[in-house]
Amino acid sequence: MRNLAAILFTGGLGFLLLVIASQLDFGHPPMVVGQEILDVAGDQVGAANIVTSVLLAYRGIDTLGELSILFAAATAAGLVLGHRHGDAPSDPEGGFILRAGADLLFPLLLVVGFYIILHGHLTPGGGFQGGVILAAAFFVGVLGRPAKGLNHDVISVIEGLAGAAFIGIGLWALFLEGEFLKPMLDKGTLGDLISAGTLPLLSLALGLKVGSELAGLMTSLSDTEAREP
Amino acid sequence: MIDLNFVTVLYVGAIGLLVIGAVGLVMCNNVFRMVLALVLAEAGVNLLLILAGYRGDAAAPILGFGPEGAQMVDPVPQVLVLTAIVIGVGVQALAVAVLVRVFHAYGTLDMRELKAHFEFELAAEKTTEPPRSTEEPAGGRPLSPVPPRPHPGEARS
Amino acid sequence: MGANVVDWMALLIVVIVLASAVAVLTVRNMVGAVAASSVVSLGVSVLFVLLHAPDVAMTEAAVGAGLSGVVLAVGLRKLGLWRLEDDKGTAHALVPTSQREDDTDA
Amino acid sequence: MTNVILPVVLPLLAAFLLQPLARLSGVVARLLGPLVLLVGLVLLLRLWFAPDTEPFTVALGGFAPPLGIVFYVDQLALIFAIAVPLFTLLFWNWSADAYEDSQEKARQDALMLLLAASATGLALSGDLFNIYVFYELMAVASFGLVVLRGTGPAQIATVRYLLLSAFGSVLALVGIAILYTQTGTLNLAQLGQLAPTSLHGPAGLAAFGFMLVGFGVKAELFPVNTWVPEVYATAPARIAGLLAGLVSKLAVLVVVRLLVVVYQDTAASQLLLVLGTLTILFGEFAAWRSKDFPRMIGFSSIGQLGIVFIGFSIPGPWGMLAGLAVALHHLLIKSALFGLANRWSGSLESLAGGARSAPIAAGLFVLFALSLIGVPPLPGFWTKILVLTGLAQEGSGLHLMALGAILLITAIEANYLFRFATKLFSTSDRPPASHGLMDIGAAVLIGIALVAVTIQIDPVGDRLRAVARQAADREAYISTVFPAEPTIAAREDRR
Repeated sequence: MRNLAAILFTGGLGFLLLVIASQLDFGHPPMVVGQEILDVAGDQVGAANIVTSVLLAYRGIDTLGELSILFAAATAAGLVLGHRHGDAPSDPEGGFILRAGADLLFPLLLVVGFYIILHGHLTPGGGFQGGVILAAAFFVGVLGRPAKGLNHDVISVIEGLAGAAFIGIGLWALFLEGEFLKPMLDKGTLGDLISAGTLPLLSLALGLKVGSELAGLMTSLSDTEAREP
Repeated sequence: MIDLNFVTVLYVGAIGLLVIGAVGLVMCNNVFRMVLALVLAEAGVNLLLILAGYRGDAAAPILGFGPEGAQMVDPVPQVLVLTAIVIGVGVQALAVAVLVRVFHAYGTLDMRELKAHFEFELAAEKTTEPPRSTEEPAGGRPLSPVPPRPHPGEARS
Repeated sequence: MGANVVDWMALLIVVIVLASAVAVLTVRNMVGAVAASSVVSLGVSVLFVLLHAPDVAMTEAAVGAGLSGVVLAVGLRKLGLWRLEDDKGTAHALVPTSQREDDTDA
Repeated sequence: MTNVILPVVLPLLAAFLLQPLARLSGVVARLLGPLVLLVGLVLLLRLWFAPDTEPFTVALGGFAPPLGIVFYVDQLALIFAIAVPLFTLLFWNWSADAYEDSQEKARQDALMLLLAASATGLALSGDLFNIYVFYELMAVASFGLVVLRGTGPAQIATVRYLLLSAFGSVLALVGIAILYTQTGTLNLAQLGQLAPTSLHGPAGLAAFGFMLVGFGVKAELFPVNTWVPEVYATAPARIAGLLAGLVSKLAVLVVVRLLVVVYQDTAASQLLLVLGTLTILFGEFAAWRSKDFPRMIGFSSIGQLGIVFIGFSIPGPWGMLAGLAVALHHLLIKSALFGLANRWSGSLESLAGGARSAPIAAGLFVLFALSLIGVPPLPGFWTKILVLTGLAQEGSGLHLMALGAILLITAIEANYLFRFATKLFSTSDRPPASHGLMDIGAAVLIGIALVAVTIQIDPVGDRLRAVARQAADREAYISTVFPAEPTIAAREDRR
């Protein structure tokens, strides 16, 4: 009975979506806002990567909200998982290959992560992608040596300060220019590393925030006592 | 040669993912699999959003990459999807964290069993005495003080 | 419009993605299901490249296929389901019976 | 005027900094949250009492409206934005010693601040995807707060709530994707401009349906409200109060904005009307059957939100006024009732004789119950009359059916509320525990506010009428965001 209702529901959903699909004109979007942004973004923001322009300038508050969502998820997960009991056994130490690999990968991932963050306004990539790689760099270390773990104090300080820096740049613009998160500083020449005003700074704050958030999330998840089969 | 329409193929893929995700969410009883189904549905809707900004003859929205003066695809849906992906993984991680705790407490991931545990513990919490077994059970499962045995035959789609 | 390489590639990936999506729901082994969901994310990220969305493709590959796979895998490990073998097709075989008894009563 | 961003951003800033700060000084960390909320409250109140009540917009980042995100500040948005810090402060966890761990407390406070920031943003935002982001933030923060007690049932309820909510978000995103494919914009005002040409087909309506179901999860709309009783029975009572009172109203506000600005046609409001009618029937019958106090008022809250939806589905300023009045009334009453539920979390049976041990609480309960049912001098009476007359004026079959449903559930409501009241005042050898000062404080404050509104019903009604007239004016919304020449001329003509 329940399965029948479920089949009816999902069948109806699929049918509805297909009917709507036949009405829509995919492949020829109206491009109302999009075209306008494509036309003016280069001059207004000065970043070669228009996606980054939209992400950090035109829709900056969305990005802030999204950072907050990650933060809320990490905070809630911290509350749920709580503290690890002191006597609980931690995961076994990784083998030699894992440990050596982690040591080798750590600087490499760190460099790649920061490269992607700092070139976010020029090439594909940016704060999120780089931040995920930074988180991976630290998490690989945790995988290699679970007993050592990550210092939660340091992570929470970094995540707090990075988030505060993002808002701080926004408030700075609010008090100087009268608008929250308005792009400031010299736009430079399109395509240079130091260009697009405050965008690289925002990107850096974003990357650090995302990285520390995800690293904290994953370590607190892997810190909880395992239920061994 | 078969006439393949690129956009239609992708559209069918997006709808397919959405519907498969919805099927999983509605019909799976294993909570962990429901989380996986959620991942599928999210991937589907992300694809749908990107398709909303796609046009066939255009390039990626990065200045100075494509030929001069070339048309570019709509950047706005791409930003929306970037946002949606990160939101999705945050929610997913939180879900896994709560699941780990639930599993530690009850030793099961079956939604029906969890629901039965829920009703039973809540009734025990509200009144000092456990509910009488003559009381009509919710969902056809007798509310016995002993938590119900795991149901034989994991119901799958 | 005649079909070219990109079109066939898109078709192939969509088929792979949908097949893995079905696998996510039907594979009995949870590790397999998580792996299949990573395949879905990876396939979708390739589709994003074909749709001229390199930023999104990078994010989907890093977050969807990488990070979310790791989160789910760590979760599985904590749930004690991090096992590859399939037990005789009984439904709750992924949780050993000896454990189930004492834990449900707790 | 651009300071209106501060009530959104400052709580976020404080939330980010709370955990590092708690390591340095527990006292500062404890005071930071309330302080920040207070600053936001003062800023918003100054706007509310400003002599100029014309709506205005704030273009975030200084990008002109269709490109960037705008905040649209009118009286309706201000009412709800003011309610956010007010009620968050009312339900703030003031107890200092309950948590030995300052980090735990900092985490809790951070989640409350995130909830407040997102709710304020939701009230002010004029951009569809921005609304979605704030809605998700509100959802994730509420997951963390619901699971706070850490009991097994709370965790199970959270998992179910989370899965339903996330699926709703996916559906809302499908709706947004369809809208974007049709119009190419996310700005609500521009969507409103383009709606008559590109959104009046079945696809546009389907998009509304998806978004209604998606945002309806928090608004306790009929098919997606199964989480309500489970969560309210297991979450801390103050969190349940916030969810039932404040959070649900902000989700309703999103739907109302969509309805007024983008979907001002009959099909969308009829969909809302039907779902609202189903919602009240489902909620009140379940409330009648429920056996413990939190679940009873949880289900009753579903029923009340059904009336809110019915009110807003009546077109024009009248419907806006009716919906707004019911929503504000419910915001007050339900918050207060959950304040009482903090000590009355047991089954209805175990609360017999509650009037002896907690006479003030019992008296307040009777006051709120009378207003909820709609007994004449109390505000609840006027809100119900507004909805009923609005429905009677519309007069179509569906409207009359909704009218009948409201009359029916009023009887049911009276039945179960009085059944509980008589139980409270009966004698029992084992009366429940009395309320603490903090528990009852919020309820007492709201009770005083309710009596004040009863006495001052005329000025309050006039102000609400002005707010509703402003909020129902779609042309004004569009011309405020896009002050183009012809629309301004049209506005002058209308005056």
